[in-house]
Amino acid sequence: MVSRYENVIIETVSRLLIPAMQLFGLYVIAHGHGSPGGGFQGGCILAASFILMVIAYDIKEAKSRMSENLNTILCCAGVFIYGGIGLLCVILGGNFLDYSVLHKVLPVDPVKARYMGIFGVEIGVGIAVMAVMVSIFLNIASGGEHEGAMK
Amino acid sequence: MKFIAFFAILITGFLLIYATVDMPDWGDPNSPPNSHVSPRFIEKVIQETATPNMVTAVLADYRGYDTFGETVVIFTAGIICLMLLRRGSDG
Amino acid sequence: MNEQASILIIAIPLLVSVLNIPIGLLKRSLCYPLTVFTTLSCVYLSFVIADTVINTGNISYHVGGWEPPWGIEVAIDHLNAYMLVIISFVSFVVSIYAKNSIEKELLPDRIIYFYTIYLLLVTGLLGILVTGDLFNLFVFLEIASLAGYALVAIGEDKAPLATFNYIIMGTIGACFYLLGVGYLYIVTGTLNIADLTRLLPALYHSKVVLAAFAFFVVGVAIKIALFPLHTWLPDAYTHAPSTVSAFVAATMTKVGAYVMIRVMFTVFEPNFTLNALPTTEILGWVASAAMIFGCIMALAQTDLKRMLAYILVAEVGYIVMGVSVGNRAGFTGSVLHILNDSFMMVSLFFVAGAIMYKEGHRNIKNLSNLHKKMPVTMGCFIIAAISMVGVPPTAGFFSKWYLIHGAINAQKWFFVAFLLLSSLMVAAAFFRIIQNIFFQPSESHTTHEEPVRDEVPCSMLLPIVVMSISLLVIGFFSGQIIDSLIQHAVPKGF
Amino acid sequence: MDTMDFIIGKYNYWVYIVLMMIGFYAMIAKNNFAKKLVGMNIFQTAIILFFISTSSKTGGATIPIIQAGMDKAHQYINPLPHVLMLTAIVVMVSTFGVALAVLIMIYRRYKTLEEDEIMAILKMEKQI
Repeated sequence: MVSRYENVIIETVSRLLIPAMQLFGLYVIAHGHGSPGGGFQGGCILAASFILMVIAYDIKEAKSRMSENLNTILCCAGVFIYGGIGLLCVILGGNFLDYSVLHKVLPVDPVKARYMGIFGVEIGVGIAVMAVMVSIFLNIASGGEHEGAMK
Repeated sequence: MKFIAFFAILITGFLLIYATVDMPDWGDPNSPPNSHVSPRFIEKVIQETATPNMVTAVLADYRGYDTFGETVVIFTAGIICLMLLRRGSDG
Repeated sequence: MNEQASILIIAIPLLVSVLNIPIGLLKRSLCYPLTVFTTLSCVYLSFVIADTVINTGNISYHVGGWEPPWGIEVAIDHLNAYMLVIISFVSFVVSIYAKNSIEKELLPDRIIYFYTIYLLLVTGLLGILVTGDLFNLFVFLEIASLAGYALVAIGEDKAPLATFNYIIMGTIGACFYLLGVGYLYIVTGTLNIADLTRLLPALYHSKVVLAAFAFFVVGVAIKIALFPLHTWLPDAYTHAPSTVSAFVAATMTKVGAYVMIRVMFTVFEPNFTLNALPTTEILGWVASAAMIFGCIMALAQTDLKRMLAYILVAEVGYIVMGVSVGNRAGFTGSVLHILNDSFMMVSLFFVAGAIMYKEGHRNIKNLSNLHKKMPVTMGCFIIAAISMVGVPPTAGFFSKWYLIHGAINAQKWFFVAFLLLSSLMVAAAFFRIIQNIFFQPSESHTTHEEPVRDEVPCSMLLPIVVMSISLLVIGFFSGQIIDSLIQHAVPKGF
Repeated sequence: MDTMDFIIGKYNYWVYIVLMMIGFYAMIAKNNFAKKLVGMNIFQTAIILFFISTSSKTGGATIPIIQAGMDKAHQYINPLPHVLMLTAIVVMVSTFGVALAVLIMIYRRYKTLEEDEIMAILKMEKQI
């Protein structure tokens, strides 16, 4: 169980760190094309910022920022973005996950459409990984008690 | 139990070492993994996907179906943790 | 549409399972019809695929538009198409059955997640079947395994403990499989099954390939619970919810057997598997041991589901036996037995679930007079039981006939003897139950009253009836099934 | 001298074999369920090491990100095993998460994670 410790240093440092971590997580997702990074890595960093919040404050505080249902919906949304892009490719007349057909809806040529497609699925992966990591952590750390019953 | 475990490990370890004899050396640039499928990923990645990071390109495009499966795996794990650990309102 | 069917059969259940959660959070009662319609659409798509394969030949679908050794290929031939029809049909029937059974056995909070994970399990199994890439197969194997662990874990009191053993054994199996993939990758540089078939014959002398073969077979043997590695199965399948037991028993081991056939006869050549290695001897004897051991243990059980689980161990022995004798009749019997066994297992576990639903227990000794209370269910049970024994008009007879024929053709007289002996023991196990139901006087207090007719709800009764009638139908049409699908799936060189 | 070359040339394999056997032993023989899980993690990590080590190339190959003016296959290490192992890592994390959840369920029920203690509890319950 995670319980609350009043500690000015930890709270201040994490208050400063969390936005920076989240910004870095977004950068890692968005810049996965040109440098080491991508959806999984960025999603894990984003999740780490939430976990830091839980450790520095407590689960209640973290939950007030992101409720459990929202988190579950985000898990689904991430996978759905990935699968939706795949199905969109099928609807546009290509094979499953063949991003080059996306040039029919995006103002770019087929090769660049692949670039955009990769970016789209990385966002989906990032959302899914972040939400799932947070969800697994919260469930295991709190023993799965219902919302409001956590300490 | 300990004895069976030790025996199983001996067999597996022996099999692994036996197989290692025919494996390519560490870092051999001409080994099959480095010469059969992967060169295309390196040489054509820019012209085919406009993405300089080959790992991202292979992950999300050439083998995007794998990554799709992988996202589903982690989604499954998240849902499973939710289902198994949530105590019912009566528990 | 037709050419996209092979990917839609994965994408549709998957996306619906994802949508299931938001929909379920809004209105819980929508989950069940959604699941049934999804599995029904899978049945439709699997028939479309089977039709395409029979009429126009093998399907090769390039996911992402990349040609095979670089991209991932979805490759479907007769064997895949046949398995797809089985798995999607079973999943459809089980999803109808699920409603009342799980509402009785599960906490209400878990029902939404149950349907989600059930669909993910279906997706994983179908994904294993359609893929033409060894690593992709591993990914879908893990989806199916994770979903299977979770569904077993929500069962009875002892289920989590059984699940933990299942997880440890299953992970060892999956890791051995992954190691096999890695070994093939390091000597060939490719992961595509068709490409491996082309490249491997030049490398059969390599020790790496031998080790890879060993790891594949051992890893898959853990997944299908072949005899000395079966220890996780009886516990896990006994304590799972009845719906889950029915589905998992009917499909997981069969899909594992499919992977084994794929690896032994498509990735490697039959010539290598059977002639260069002592596969026939080792696997054949292991399978014989599995048949005898499974039946002996089944005779010793008093818990109906546990007995069925041990019979499943024996049935896995039959399938592996047919594969290992290495001739046309044996292989045909094996593949036909995959179909028969999954249908028989579903009906028997359905009946066990129905008894659980009405009686609240499943002890074999306290089943007396059940034929008066649940006549239809018991009739279906008898059909499934005689099919399991292998009595002529039912489906079980034909696959056993082919298996014995294969063993005779291979001149393995011991295997023939073991096949017959284990059939006798299965018969003994089932007649013990039938005797308890029909002829044992009830020793409870209500001896004088006639028991009232009290069948399970329609949504449970219908699947039971459908499955047992289909056992007779399969028996009737097994010649046609062999002609149109199985005989094309027999590898070249048999 | 040949033996020395053989051992040094394939040292990556020796490392992963040793790691894998440690993990495998812990998975089968340890009495504590949490230790079994740790063994499982070591086992899977060993396989990941094996895959990653197949991607290396000697002779100045660099990380798999295209840099200006370099477009030959021998100038970059092989990206495919990295991709496969990203997938395998996620699979491993998922399995670990599920196994932990099951462990928590077991702990709630029996208040211990030692296999022999749980067996003793089960035996006692059977007698009652």
